[in-house]
Amino acid sequence: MPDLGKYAFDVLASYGASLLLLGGLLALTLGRGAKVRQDMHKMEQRSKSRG
Amino acid sequence: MKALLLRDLKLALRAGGGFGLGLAFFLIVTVLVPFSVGPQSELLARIAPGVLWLGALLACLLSLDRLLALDWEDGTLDLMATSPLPLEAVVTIKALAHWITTSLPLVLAAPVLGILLNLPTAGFQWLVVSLLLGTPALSVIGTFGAALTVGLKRGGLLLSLLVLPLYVPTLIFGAEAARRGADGMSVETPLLMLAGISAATLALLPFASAAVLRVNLR
Amino acid sequence: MKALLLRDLKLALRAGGGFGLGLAFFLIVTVLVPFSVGPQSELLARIAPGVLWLGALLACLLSLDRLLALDWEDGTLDLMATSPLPLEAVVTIKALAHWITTSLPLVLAAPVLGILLNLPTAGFQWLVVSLLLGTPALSVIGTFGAALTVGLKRGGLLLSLLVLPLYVPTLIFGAEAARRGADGMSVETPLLMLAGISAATLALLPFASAAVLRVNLR
Amino acid sequence: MKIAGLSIARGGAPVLEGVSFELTPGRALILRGPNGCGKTTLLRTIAGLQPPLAGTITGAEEDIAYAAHSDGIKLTLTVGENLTFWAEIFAAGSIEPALDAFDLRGLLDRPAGALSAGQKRRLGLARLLVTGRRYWILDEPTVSLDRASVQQFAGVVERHLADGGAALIATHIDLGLEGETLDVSQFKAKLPDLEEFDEAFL
Amino acid sequence: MKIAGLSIARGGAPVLEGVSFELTPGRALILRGPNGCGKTTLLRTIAGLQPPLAGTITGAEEDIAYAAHSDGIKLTLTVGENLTFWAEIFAAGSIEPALDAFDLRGLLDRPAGALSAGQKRRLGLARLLVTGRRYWILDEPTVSLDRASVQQFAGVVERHLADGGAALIATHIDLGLEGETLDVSQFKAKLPDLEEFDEAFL
Amino acid sequence: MSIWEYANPKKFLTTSERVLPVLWVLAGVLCAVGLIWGFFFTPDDYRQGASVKIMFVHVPAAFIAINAWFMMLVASLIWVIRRHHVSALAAKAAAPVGVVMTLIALITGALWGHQIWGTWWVWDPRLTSFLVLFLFYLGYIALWSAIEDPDTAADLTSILCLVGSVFAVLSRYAVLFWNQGLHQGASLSLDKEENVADAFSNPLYVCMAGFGFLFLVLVLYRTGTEIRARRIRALMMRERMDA
Ligand code: HEM
Ligand SMILES: Nc1ncnc2c1ncn2[C@@H]1O[C@H](COP(=O)(O)OP(=O)(O)OP(=O)(O)O)[C@@H](O)[C@H]1O
Ligand SMILES: Nc1ncnc2c1ncn2[C@@H]1O[C@H](COP(=O)(O)OP(=O)(O)OP(=O)(O)O)[C@@H](O)[C@H]1O
Ligand SMILES: [Mg+2]
Ligand SMILES: [Mg+2]
Repeated sequence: MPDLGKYAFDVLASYGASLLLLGGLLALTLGRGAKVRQDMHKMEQRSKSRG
Repeated sequence: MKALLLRDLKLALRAGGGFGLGLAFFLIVTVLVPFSVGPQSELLARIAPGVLWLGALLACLLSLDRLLALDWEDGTLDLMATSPLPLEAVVTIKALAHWITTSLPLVLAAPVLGILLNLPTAGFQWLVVSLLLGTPALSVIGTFGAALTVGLKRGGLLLSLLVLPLYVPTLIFGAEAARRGADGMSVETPLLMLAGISAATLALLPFASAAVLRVNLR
Repeated sequence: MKALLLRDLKLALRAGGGFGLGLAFFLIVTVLVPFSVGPQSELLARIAPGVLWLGALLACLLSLDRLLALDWEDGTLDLMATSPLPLEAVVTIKALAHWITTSLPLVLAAPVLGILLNLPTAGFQWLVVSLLLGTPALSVIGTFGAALTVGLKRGGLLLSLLVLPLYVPTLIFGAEAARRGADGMSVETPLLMLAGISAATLALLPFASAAVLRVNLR
Repeated sequence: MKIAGLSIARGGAPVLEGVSFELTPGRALILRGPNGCGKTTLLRTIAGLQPPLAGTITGAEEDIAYAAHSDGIKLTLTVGENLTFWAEIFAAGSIEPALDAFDLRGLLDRPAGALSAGQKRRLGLARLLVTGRRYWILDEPTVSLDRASVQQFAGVVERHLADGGAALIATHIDLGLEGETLDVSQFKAKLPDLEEFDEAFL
Repeated sequence: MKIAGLSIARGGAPVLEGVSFELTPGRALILRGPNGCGKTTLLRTIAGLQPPLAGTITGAEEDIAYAAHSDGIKLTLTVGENLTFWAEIFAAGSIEPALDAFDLRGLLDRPAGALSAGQKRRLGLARLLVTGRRYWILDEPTVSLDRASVQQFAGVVERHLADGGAALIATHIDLGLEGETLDVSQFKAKLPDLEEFDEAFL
Repeated sequence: MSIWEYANPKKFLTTSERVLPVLWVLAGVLCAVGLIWGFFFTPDDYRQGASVKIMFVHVPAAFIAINAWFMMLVASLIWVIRRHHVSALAAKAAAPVGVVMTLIALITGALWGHQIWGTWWVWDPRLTSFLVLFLFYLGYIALWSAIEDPDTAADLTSILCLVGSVFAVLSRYAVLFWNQGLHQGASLSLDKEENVADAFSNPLYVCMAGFGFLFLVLVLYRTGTEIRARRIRALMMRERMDA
């Protein structure tokens, strides 16, 4: 861990906030992606079985 | 009653963000202030508490427009008036839904926007407290205004005209509390008045709103 | 085209005062400012040009809501689209009617409200000139926003969100001109820019508005 | 329900006067009359949405369900959500019978905004069944319905009558319902004497 | 006017396909079909309000008058002002014939907001006469009209046909007009193949 | 073979499925390397001290935030001119990534300014332009979510994007005229590219590349999701048509 001196709060907060935001975006993206992928699969199965 | 509240919240969420839009308007008004009065931070800091209160009030006001109008247009209000639910309950729930979907987000956003206007550090906490105490009155008074203008085409502006003078006392005490807070002065009196206004309007205005609504439904 | 303009003016006059209400809102916002930022006249004088411009802009904005919405709801727009009048002409006329019924009264009222806010004497003339040059842009941009949101329930707030950032350049140059005028500085550049923006939007934006309207009518 | 000597006004001018009839459970009463004779005004008065000039409406307090041109449908809610909402407001049971009666099962999860004119109307009529009320006051209920749906609607009304309900229906078309017909135009308000003007300024 | 191989979609899904017919001056064509089969969508497409997926509409450019459920009536303007406005927009002659045809003279100075449902509709239909257009595209024009007014309307359409006009009318009731009937449900869109999905995502 | 073939949703899905894993890895590695290098292994600046480390998120985020809007502009143009659905959906998919990047730039910038200028926020032209950009993003996203019909939404948002871009540029000039600001003023040692020492510039380039790839994968992945959502919608329609 480098010595950040009096800038510790700001630097850590910047990195923290950025990673948090990016992580949130990533989680939302992947979560919705997986759900939609599954839903589409189910829908296609259903449509096929109905003919 | 729970059904009505839940439906209103659901509608707010679903109709393309009745939730976020009052907020967005608040944000934009706050952003436009420096563009219009100039970028000097010392000036901005001085007017910040007042501008934030005024912005919240306007955002609140703008969303009143369709508070009852949508239900009027599609006939829901007619049907509601012939339902077992008393109109007093209907307007109270409507005001509550408005507070949850519009005012509450404004209260939460106000400190962030305070940063943009260089609000003094001491002011943040009192800004939030004063908004929290004052916004219920804004919602209830607004519902009354909405009930008054519900049958009218182009009711939006008339609504503002009727409601804004009613908002004056709330605004005066609210902004005063926030300003004193920012200057490090005592905030007790304006906050007490604010709480009083909210309690009184909440207790009495729904009856007026229901009466007015009944007339408008004829 | 004349028929449409006359009808719109007639409607504005008759629908319970589309004429006076933008004005009333402007008045009330201006009056609320001292309540919210406090009554010191030196502070008010400093922010007066900006507040007046911002108030005019908000009053303008608030009346956009139903600029096209009423015609959409009762089917007039559908019928208009199948009429010999091109939609480009329709939106231009609509913007013109909005300017006459809303912006023009604001321009005329601004000096009176300037007195309330202790606007320096030198500022009055430039305030009026800047509003006169800038408000056509506000109306035309507003019509574009109204066309974008015409099909949407609760379009009002979305409209503000879309239109306000588009208003930023006009507001900056307008308020800057008024402020410089009040301070006795040269106002040439911002006024030129303002005129340029108005001319350009007037020439180009109606095509975008008509395109957007056509999509919304589908 | 008993209507006695009812006089009603619209926009300040008396429209009908001396309207008297009785609506007995198990019977339907069809209101007829040319455009503009005052059917809508009469129905709104009976539903309690506007006060009568004179006369009384007795025996149906809090037991009226009213349906007019506007159905009180939220376009962004689904068909199921719309119906459930009204069922909860009226604290009446389940929405299933209503769905079956108007053949709405297939549209259950569809936002009401994506319905055609006739489908929307069917949803509006289904609301009547979830109110659990006895007296139905209906203003031109079959607008935009196709023939099959009109049949279906008539069937629903007949079943409601058989269950002890009653219906008062203003319509221009023939519903194929048994029931008396009342021509509203016979009650047309006479112009009062010009000389004497009273509270109504007429 | 000639419609050839028209396919139309509503809300992203194809509704009708391969619609072909011809509308010749002097003839009326009645569209029928159950609720939700796509009549409204078809009429809007023909009126030029929405682009077709495929197919062509030829021979009626700028000669169509469209009337739907909403009449484009301003409630604060009087009957006369409403009609005059449309007459000026369409640069067509006087409003007198329209007033006579729909018996609106007595209502001339009444604000449209103070009309009953049927009177309002009559005003909406009167607009057709002041457009001076040849092809009338009408979506359920007789909603809320009483029998006498339906007769009156049928008479107006017949006179329009006799003058060389043409009318395309979607309706559920019997207008008593001569003219062919076209059942729209025969054009119901078939489902595309499931596997290959393209721009339409189907 | 033309590039437009990838405008077919199915083709797009199969192709992106193939390249995405590689891109994920690339984006992850570059970001990790750049940020770790920047955070742990760079010296302090002689004027700004350790606060200079904020640069490694701030600058790439600001860079992507602007370019995401450009990408949306281009995609919107393609939709308006050639009406390829994938293009419209890509613009829709990019917008939330754009806002998040804008937000990161704003937050890190504010934290940076807290140290350097002693205040969280000043109405400097560049910061102000960014705030305006943020508002444009919000409006764009709100419009997308407010409209039911996807094609209508695509048309309207595209036109908004075109008109908005013109006004964004105009705002930039207006803001510059209104207030010549502090951002990158002469008092800062870190100025234009030539002043940035190699010790800072190399990790910065890695971070920029990492954020760029991150943007690319996110947009590709999200576009795929949007395509599938459209397909679900279409299949639901199909069931209705059946019934
Ligand atoms: C809320 C605050 C801030 C915002 C929104 C912001 C925004 C931006 C933007 C938009 C860029 C340009 C990216 C590009 O053109 O490639 C940038 C670059 C930069 N910013 Fe900030 N900034 C903020 C605060 C600060 C502060 C406080 C500093 C501290 C000294 C700073 C230092 C820099 C530097 C060094 C660059 C790179 C310059 C270059 O590549 O040309 N920023 N920032
Ligand atoms: N807002 C109003 N102000 C004044 N008069 C009105 C108003 N609304 C309706 N009227 C008039 O009141 C009379 C009764 O109207 P009502 O709507 O009750 O008729 P109705 O029998 O329902 O006709 P329809 O069959 O056309 O629906 C009509 O002559 C109408 O012109
Ligand atoms: N906004 C919409 N989004 C999706 N689907 C819709 C929308 N509006 C209508 N539909 C569907 O499109 C189909 C055609 O509707 P349309 O309104 O053209 O029917 P119609 O023949 O006019 O019916 P009606 O006789 O009931 O008026 C219907 O199945 C309807 O459910
Ligand atoms: Mg009626
Ligand atoms: Mg239809």
